[in-house]
Amino acid sequence: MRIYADNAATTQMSQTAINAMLPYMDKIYGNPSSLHSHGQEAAEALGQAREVVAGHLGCTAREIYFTSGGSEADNQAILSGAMMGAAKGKKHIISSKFEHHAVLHTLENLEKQGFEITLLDVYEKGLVKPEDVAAALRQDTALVTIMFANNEIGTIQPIAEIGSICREKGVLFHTDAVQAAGHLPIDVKGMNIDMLSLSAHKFHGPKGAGVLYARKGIPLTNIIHGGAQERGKRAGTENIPAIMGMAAALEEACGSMGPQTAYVTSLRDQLIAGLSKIPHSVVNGDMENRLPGNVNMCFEGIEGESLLLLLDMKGIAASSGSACTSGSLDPSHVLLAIGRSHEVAHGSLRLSLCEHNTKEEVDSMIQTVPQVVDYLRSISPVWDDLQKGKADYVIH
Amino acid sequence: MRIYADNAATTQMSQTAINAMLPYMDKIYGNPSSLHSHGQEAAEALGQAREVVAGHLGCTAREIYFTSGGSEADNQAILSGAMMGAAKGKKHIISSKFEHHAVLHTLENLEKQGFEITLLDVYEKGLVKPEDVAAALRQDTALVTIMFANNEIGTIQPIAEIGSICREKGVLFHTDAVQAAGHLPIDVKGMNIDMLSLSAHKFHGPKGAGVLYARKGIPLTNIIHGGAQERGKRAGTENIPAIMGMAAALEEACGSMGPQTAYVTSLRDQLIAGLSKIPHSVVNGDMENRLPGNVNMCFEGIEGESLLLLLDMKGIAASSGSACTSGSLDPSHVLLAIGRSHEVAHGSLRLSLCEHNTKEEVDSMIQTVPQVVDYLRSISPVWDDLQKGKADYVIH
Amino acid sequence: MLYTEKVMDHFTNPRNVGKIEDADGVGEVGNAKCGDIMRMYLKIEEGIIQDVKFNTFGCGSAIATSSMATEMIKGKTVEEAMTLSNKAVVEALDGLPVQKIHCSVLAEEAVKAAVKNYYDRKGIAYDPSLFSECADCDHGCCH
Amino acid sequence: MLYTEKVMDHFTNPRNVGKIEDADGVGEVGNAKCGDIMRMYLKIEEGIIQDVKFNTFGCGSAIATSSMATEMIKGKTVEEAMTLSNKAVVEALDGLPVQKIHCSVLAEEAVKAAVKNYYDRKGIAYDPSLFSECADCDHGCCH
Ligand SMILES: Cc1ncc(COP(=O)(O)O)c(C=O)c1O
Ligand SMILES: Cc1ncc(COP(=O)(O)O)c(C=O)c1O
Repeated sequence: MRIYADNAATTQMSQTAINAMLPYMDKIYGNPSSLHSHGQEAAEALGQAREVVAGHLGCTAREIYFTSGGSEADNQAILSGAMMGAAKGKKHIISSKFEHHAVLHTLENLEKQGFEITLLDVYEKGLVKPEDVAAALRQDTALVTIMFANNEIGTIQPIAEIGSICREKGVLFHTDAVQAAGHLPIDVKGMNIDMLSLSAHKFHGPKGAGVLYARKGIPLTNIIHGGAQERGKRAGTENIPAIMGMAAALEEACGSMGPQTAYVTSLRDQLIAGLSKIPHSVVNGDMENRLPGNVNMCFEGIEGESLLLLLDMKGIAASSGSACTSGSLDPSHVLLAIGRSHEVAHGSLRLSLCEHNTKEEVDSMIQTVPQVVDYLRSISPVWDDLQKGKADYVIH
Repeated sequence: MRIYADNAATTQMSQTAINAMLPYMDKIYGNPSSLHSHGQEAAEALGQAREVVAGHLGCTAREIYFTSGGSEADNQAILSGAMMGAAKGKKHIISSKFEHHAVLHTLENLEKQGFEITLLDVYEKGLVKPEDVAAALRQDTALVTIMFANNEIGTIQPIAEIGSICREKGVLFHTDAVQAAGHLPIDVKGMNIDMLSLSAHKFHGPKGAGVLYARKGIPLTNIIHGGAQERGKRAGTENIPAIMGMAAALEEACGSMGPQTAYVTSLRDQLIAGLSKIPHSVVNGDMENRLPGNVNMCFEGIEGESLLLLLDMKGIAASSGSACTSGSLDPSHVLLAIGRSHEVAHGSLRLSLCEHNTKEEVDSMIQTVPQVVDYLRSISPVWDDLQKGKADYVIH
Repeated sequence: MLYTEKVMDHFTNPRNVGKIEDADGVGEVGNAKCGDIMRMYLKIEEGIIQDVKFNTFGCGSAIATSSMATEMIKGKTVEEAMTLSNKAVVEALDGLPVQKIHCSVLAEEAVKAAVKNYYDRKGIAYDPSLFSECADCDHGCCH
Repeated sequence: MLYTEKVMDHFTNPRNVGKIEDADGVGEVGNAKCGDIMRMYLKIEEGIIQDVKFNTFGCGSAIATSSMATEMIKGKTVEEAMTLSNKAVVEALDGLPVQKIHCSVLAEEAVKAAVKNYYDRKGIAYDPSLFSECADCDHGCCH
């Protein structure tokens, strides 16, 4: 049995999405900027995809800009918000400590250019407090950017509350909804979201396609200059096949969201219950406001990369916030942000499920993970010290 | 018969490229940043694609950065060159008048930020003179960016000569090779090219994939911040399927370049010879240094968009430098750059061929185009005046 | 599609295309630099437009708007023709892309230019403000 | 693959894993904050490393380098063990990814720390410069 439990990293494309892409590779392959019928057929398809995406976000097609993915959308949204603010002398941006690097690194870059960044606490549960946003707002706040759901610990943020606070104060609000789109209901109007990013490969769509929603009247700043594609805001021949695949995948995901959420949530809860029996383990992130498929736990005394590799050898594809998986020496900034110590953060495991996972797979993981944790603890000097009482458990 | 003669706009994906993509959609779909075997299989494929592309450009795999297309690669190359220069107080950039908008608009944006831009003449033949580059170089020149081959009139620039001039003076040299890659031999080392852009969909590869080659030691500036993909220089989950398709398409194109060039060139020359019989017509761009598939002509007394639409109704997909096709009011900056008047530039037609086009198609176009030109002239007040001697022909 | 079916119909099968050698009024607007020229010929008897023809150099919508405008004024009185608005032409064509609206303006102006020429030839007095000219037309594409 | 076959072999089937209760020398390097701790146990008779065991908390390459290092010093003299370089460990594993080289440094240091402990216990004089310590290890991950 080969179990894929890393759906937060990327997903398998659905057959629906693949079928939606294929005709645009060698049949309707024209450039939508071309006036001839090959081009106009592609342009028409593009328009339909825009309608579909807009429909599922609760906005109009003209508010949808196609990008190459979530990172590009995040970068452009934040840069645009910053430039709009700067034009009015506003150079303060509010975000949170556990955003994705596409947000945090963009903010760091703006910091070098003289912007001031406030990163809000997410507390032990991994939730931004709306009142913290309200308290952090200043006269010179140009933008608030808070993710819809966290990619590591799956916590869902109070987006509607934050949106209404920002709208009331007239401050732009962007949300990185890369982990939310296709998994949670989104309504940009109802939630007072001004800009939103999503990425197709997180909901069984293709890699290389994303969306930036920007409310009518928000002047985007180009990060790619050139042709007049995407109303002049994103140059480059449109990736029609991927865009068609994305629209189809979003349609499919949103169409079956209710039952799938129920199913995946039940798998998640079984898995968490099973793994929680491992002594000195803890779940990361709030259990109430949590993506249906997200399981994230820390196991004391072991390190995540070796856990991950051994699980892989047993056919389980997982992820970890271990430093070793990131190429850096510090463990996940997300786990540190919710107050895990470095020691404990190194021993984390993320299993992210989707509707393709089965009860049998969950049972198998509940069998296998404790074995591997036990083995690694058996060769761990840290665990040895804890067992012998030479050190104190952090996770009880 | 439906004839696609707009291959400079975009191409039909080859079956080879499609086949190379498919497995990465639902079989090897892991995220190459993931440590488990799904991810590592994808990472391995990515590494192989990088080797293939590097092999066909004459560089090493570590000098290849995958982007979402030609526009992004152009933007990043130019921004990187500008930032490197600015760090040393060099804020002068040399380019040409007939670059693609991905280059020209990026330069305009830099101009607003205090860079000085020199756009070299391309003369009647549409060729940059290497001695003009030499003469324009200054102490504070940060970058020279000259396209490998022009997208409208197909003229091939003296890249190796420009490269050696720049290398000698120690000035960075970038070339937009979007129209050249897969169609002309490229050797970045031999040609002294420091940075190069290409786009897969111009050689029967997928849309949404491009390459930025940057010589070892050139520090790229991110335009997309975030994850550590592409050696930290281009964030975002890699578009593996498209990258695999691109590598396969480049391999295929380069593997059959010799015979295909001969074949497509012969079609092109027949088509030009046939259409040149139309009175008061002229070929745009040099006939010697010309992309194998490029036919670009002006016909006096008519306007390009109507020509294009009528050809489309007769099954011929073509392109025009007419203002009306660009959404702007001025006709093609390329045709103006080679000295065509506005009047004449409005009446241009580009037919861009590839190896799928046939002799029969060429014959059919030689039949059809003159009929449509004749018809439009018959209802044109401009042609009426020319015929009656009330105005002078510009094209003799 | 870029254009509506009506536009494509008038573009591919333009009505009233041609010239009238003994026209009573001829008007020409636009310029080749901008890529659009319309020339309109009117045959007028007793204040009624008996015949109308056009020649157009320009894009698909330039040809289509010329064709539609001629249809809309044929058989009408000169005064009625003078009330033809570009908006009416656009509506009759079921719409035009935004960047093509200027073509409909040209069509309206071509009709007016031909009427003006008719008035001038016949020595009929008129209010010159009816034929306000675009000041910028010489050095650019003003529509 | 991230790791060579050799690394994966030593990671999944680590040699000499375990403890030696009556060890003659025990060394521990790294710290949990950084995500790597290696503890090495030596059983030494007449200057020869008769047995060696390790416990490691860390990533795949930390476990593999520990395993390889124990194999490379087992049966050797203490002096030979002291010449074990991280480079030799990396080579024996057919290479490590750049960001993992620090693990091999840890393995080298773990061996040295165990030997130092042996010297200290036995009262054997040594040149302290052989055991230079990383000054930064307290407040960060210095390898
Ligand atoms: C010369 C040239 N440069 C850049 C581009 C931009 O490439 P893309 O549309 O793939 O971003 C094109 C094609 O559109 C081109 O022909
Ligand atoms: C929350 C979040 N934001 C942004 C991204 C970036 O998306 P992409 O890799 O598609 O550019 C990701 C995924 O990698 C994510 O999980």
